[in-house]
Amino acid sequence: MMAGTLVSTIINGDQIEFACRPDETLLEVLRNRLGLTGSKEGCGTGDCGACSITLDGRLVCSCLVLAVEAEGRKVNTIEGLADGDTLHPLQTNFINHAALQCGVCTPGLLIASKALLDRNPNPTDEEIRFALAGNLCRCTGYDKIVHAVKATAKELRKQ
Amino acid sequence: MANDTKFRNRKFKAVGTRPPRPDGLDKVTGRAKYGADTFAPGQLVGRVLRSPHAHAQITRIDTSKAEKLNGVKAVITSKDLPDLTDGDSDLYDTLENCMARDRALYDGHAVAAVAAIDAPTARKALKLIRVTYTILPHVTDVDEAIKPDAPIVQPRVYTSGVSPKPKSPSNVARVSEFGHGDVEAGFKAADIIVEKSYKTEQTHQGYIEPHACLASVGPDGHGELWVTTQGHFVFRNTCAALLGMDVAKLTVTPSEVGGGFGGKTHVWMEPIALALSRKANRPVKLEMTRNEVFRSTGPTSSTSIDVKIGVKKNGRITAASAYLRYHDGAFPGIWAMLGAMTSYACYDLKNVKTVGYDILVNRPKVGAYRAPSAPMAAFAVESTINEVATKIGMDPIDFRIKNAAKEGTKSSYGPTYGPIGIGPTLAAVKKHPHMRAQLKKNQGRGMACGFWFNFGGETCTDLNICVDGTVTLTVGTVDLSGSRTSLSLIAAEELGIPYERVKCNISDTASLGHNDMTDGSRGTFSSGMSIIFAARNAIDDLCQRAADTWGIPVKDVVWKDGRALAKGKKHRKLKSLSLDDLAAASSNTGGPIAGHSQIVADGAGVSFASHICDIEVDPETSATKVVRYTVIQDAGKAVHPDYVEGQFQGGAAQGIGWALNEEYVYDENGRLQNPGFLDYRVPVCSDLPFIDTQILEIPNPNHPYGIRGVGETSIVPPLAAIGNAVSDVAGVRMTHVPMSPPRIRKAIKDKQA
Amino acid sequence: MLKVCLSGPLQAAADGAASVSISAMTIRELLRELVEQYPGMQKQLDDGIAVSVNGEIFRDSWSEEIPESAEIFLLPRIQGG
Amino acid sequence: MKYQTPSTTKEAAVLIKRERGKAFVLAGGTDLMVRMKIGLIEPDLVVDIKHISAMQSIKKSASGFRVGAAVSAAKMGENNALKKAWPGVVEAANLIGSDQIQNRCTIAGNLCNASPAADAVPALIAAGAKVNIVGPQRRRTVAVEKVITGPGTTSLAKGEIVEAITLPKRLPKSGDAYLRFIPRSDMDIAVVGAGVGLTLDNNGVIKSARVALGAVAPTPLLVAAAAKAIVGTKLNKAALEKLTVACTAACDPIDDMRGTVEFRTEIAGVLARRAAKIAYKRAGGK
Repeated sequence: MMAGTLVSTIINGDQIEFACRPDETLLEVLRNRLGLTGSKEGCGTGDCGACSITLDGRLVCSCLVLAVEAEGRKVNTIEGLADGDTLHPLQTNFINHAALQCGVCTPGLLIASKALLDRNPNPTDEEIRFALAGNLCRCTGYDKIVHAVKATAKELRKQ
Repeated sequence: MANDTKFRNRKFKAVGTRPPRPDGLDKVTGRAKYGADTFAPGQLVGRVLRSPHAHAQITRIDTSKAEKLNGVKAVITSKDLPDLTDGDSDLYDTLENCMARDRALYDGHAVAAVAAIDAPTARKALKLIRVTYTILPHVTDVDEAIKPDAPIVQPRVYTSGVSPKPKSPSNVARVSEFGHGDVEAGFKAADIIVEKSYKTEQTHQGYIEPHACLASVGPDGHGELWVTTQGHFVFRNTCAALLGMDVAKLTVTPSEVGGGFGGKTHVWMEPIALALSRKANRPVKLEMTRNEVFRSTGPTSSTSIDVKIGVKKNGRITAASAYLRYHDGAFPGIWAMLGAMTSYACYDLKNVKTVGYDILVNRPKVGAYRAPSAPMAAFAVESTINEVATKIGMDPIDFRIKNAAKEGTKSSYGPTYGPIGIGPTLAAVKKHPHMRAQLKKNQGRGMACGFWFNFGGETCTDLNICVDGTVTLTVGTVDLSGSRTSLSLIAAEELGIPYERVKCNISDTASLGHNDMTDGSRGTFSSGMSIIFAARNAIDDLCQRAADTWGIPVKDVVWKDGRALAKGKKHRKLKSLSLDDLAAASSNTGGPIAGHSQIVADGAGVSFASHICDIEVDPETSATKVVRYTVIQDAGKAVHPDYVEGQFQGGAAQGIGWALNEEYVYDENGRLQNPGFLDYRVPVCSDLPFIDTQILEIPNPNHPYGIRGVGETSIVPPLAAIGNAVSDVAGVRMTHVPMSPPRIRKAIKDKQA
Repeated sequence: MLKVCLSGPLQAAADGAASVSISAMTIRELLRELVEQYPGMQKQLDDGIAVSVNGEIFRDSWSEEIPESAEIFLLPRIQGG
Repeated sequence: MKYQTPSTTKEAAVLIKRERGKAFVLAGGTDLMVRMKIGLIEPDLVVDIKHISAMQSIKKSASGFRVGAAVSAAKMGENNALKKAWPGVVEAANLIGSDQIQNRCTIAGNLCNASPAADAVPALIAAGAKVNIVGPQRRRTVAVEKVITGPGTTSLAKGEIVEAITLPKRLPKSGDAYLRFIPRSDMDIAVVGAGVGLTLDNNGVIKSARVALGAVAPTPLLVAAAAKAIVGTKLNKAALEKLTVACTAACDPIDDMRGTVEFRTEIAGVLARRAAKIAYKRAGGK
């Protein structure tokens, strides 16, 4: 058996320590050791974006990050998107614009959308579409998702 | 009144509005639990060993080393899944597909499985299993498989649907002929005949959530299965039969489903998880990797189709035929039959003949994919329709309108149509601004029609009224894309209460009678009908209690806008009783108030759609870009228009992917070359334009609210709509799907040469 | 007597006949009678069958009464996605 | 599997050299982790180079740019000076995968993964980029086109690690560009890639040029004949025609699920032409 490693990290603002094998991905640890199953494995190869999280504020596929790489870093997942009992405007708009059907890609799309709006508060339709190109959705044809992101951007710019 | 299915026009209050979905919050916060999102105490990790060969005799499987590895709790092969199918050939096919017996029949066919304490141990154990194969000749191409020297995929399969019964096995599993009239005479009467052949490649549903389940079976014969499925009752029945369990002792709970599109209507690996759990006497979690999803679940057929249409110069079709070869994978199916049934369903034809050939090849067992088999047939027919219209100098839409099926038309697959929507969708296409928009340089436009049957089926529903007057629905059809919302709207409508007062729950198999799967676009149609009946059932009870409370005969009580009213002047002093009033008093008026319904929801209305597509093709590279897309479809009645639009858009997007880039690629050894989302190219966000939708509502006469299914038809027209658009701009008829840039390039060059 | 049309795949089981004449009040009676006349039809029924009565398709409601002079069409059972 | 985070390149090189089993360098992990996931490799040692300070940054100097091996493609896209000097290289780096991949992947990793279809590599070759390699004993510098020796193989010896990739100082009146063909709009591996770098004289005549192609041979190609075809011209029609012929002649592709020999060969010419036009315009040519 491989030796376990102790990793100290901040997940959704909370100081968390976990032990894992060095070959485990961050996605595996989030899901199987920490109970944060909001991030999904759709492919395991970085092609679908269902496992999207941010690492020190940068959008990544958690299936392509070793859990041990999270040592000393800030991890943000879907479970931390809402502020207490207040949903993030993206979350509200995804519901109100019917931007989800089966919902399995939704956590990744929300994280990717937030990463986009954090760096570009006024994206064009094309910028939204390319920023979300790493997140596959098979139900919606993306139409209502792009509308929800646009509506959120507008809302956030007013604040 | 209670179980009256007849459509009655009414003014809807809840139905047709767009409230937020009840499962929305869970899904935007990551709380919703899908197939892989649950855990059991002491759970093991399951993994499956799969054949790397397209066709091979399994001469020996040595599991002894794997069994001895520390941490391994169970290893199974087909010996652990004995044949209990008792002559049921479909069930035997399912069994053999779950785990290869004497032969591996395709690349990815399961041959053994392990359960271990963790994933690394399970992986290691798989490597310790020694399988001795004798490689057999294989065939993966649908046209190659019917050549006389092709290797026989299933020696037990003799062609069915032909007379007399054949004497030797064949890769043609089934021949299915449909039609009426005299096509030969019809072709003789034609002024112009167009004949063309088409090919389409195999595609996958491409749901983002891989198959996953958590199985727990004990030596007492009781078991539980948590699974991502479109039909937990059917999964229960199938798994219980394969494992020799009592149906009642296996409780199947459906998880949230991360996309199905037909692919989660079939049992693939759940019996393996149950068998591993039974052997280990521990819960076993089994998740497929994306690679396994592509190699070992149920993609579509690849097809090869010959179409012939004869027409008078005045634009009337005199005869039409289609010969459709669809591959079934390694087990017999009905996929070519469905292609043969749907191919000419949009048209009013005097003489029509379609013949489907279901063909076995060494590929995974074909599964249902959204309006299964219809898109490929529509591609062939709708492309030819355009060719015919062009030949006689008629506008393709006018040509379709002239030949469209209508109420009273004898359909190409047999029955006579009631009121249908093909004519209205075509009229809407003609009027749509999309058709008048100016095309830019290097752009072309195409349109096409599509048909799907829709169906209903067995449905069982409970409706319970809580003490505060709120209502719970217990439903047995899995919610794939928002049906909890539409079903809550229907209950609110029928009871006359606000949508927010209704909560819809999907039950496990222990809590309700049998329900068929959520497939065939039946979820909202069937459970909707069942809920209406359950609500009427509850309303009868509510009226009775109001009558008892007032001390008047129940015939004097009516239910209106969520309240019991006493009819007539003599009762005018009686204050109406709301649902809340009656619920609060229920403990003293007879106890709990509930409604129940167990029905076979028949009479699902057929569905038609017409799509318009603009595409840009790079003149130097043949790169394609869909620049505008419009879906026009008959919904019967749109219960929640947002999610009806969502179905239209999602189906169109899948069809666009199928048309342009998605395909299974096998090498000469019969191994799948692209079992991943990198090279199996589903559309990404930047590939698509906004998809415009227009909902038509031609009520289904056989549903109280006029509802038809809406889930599937939208995937039928895109292949042909895009084919017609590409052909428009490239100046060459595209006959091979996907129309990838290399194929378009080659078609253009071949024409130039 | 009802004229019952058989779709292509079911014709083989009825010795190639495109339609058969049957006297029946309900779908159940119709199917029972059909198997009596053509025992080969049993396998088709086991595989699944749908009955279209005047264009309306019934998969499982076999108690449905058949109106006089109705158009009856027997189809193989279909699958959906 | 062991996981190490050395703080110097030398230390990393020694770790790898000493490992008896299979050792791999982890930078962005976007290729390595995929190969681990699908079971192609089972490392005994993974050396994470993201803690090595010499690899972390993009440095501008008199002689050009030095891009550390652990710098993500996204960071390259955020560096305005680099983008201005070598737009083709940055565009190529920014074409690799999604935003999620961009935040992890590196051009050094793209190079060392040694795929014939690597997007960054033809652009780097066209730019005349060099690779700083550190071994347990010595350092060396080689041209980018000397690194990949075949699909998945490089000229790096065991223990040798890429520390940085350097781009020369941008000469006046120069421009570079990279284009690739993919079937979708994003997220695909290049079916064909073409990078062009060129410098003009005062009259707008191409003084020197480098043309590189990807995914049309077992390794990315530096096509000298293609450069020759446009040097001394103002990229007129005849020059573009010659460029096309030279690129087509250089192609030695395979038929696979991403494209056919015929298609790749034709598209290589088209993309080289288009990339040359962009580079020419960027250099100030009219």
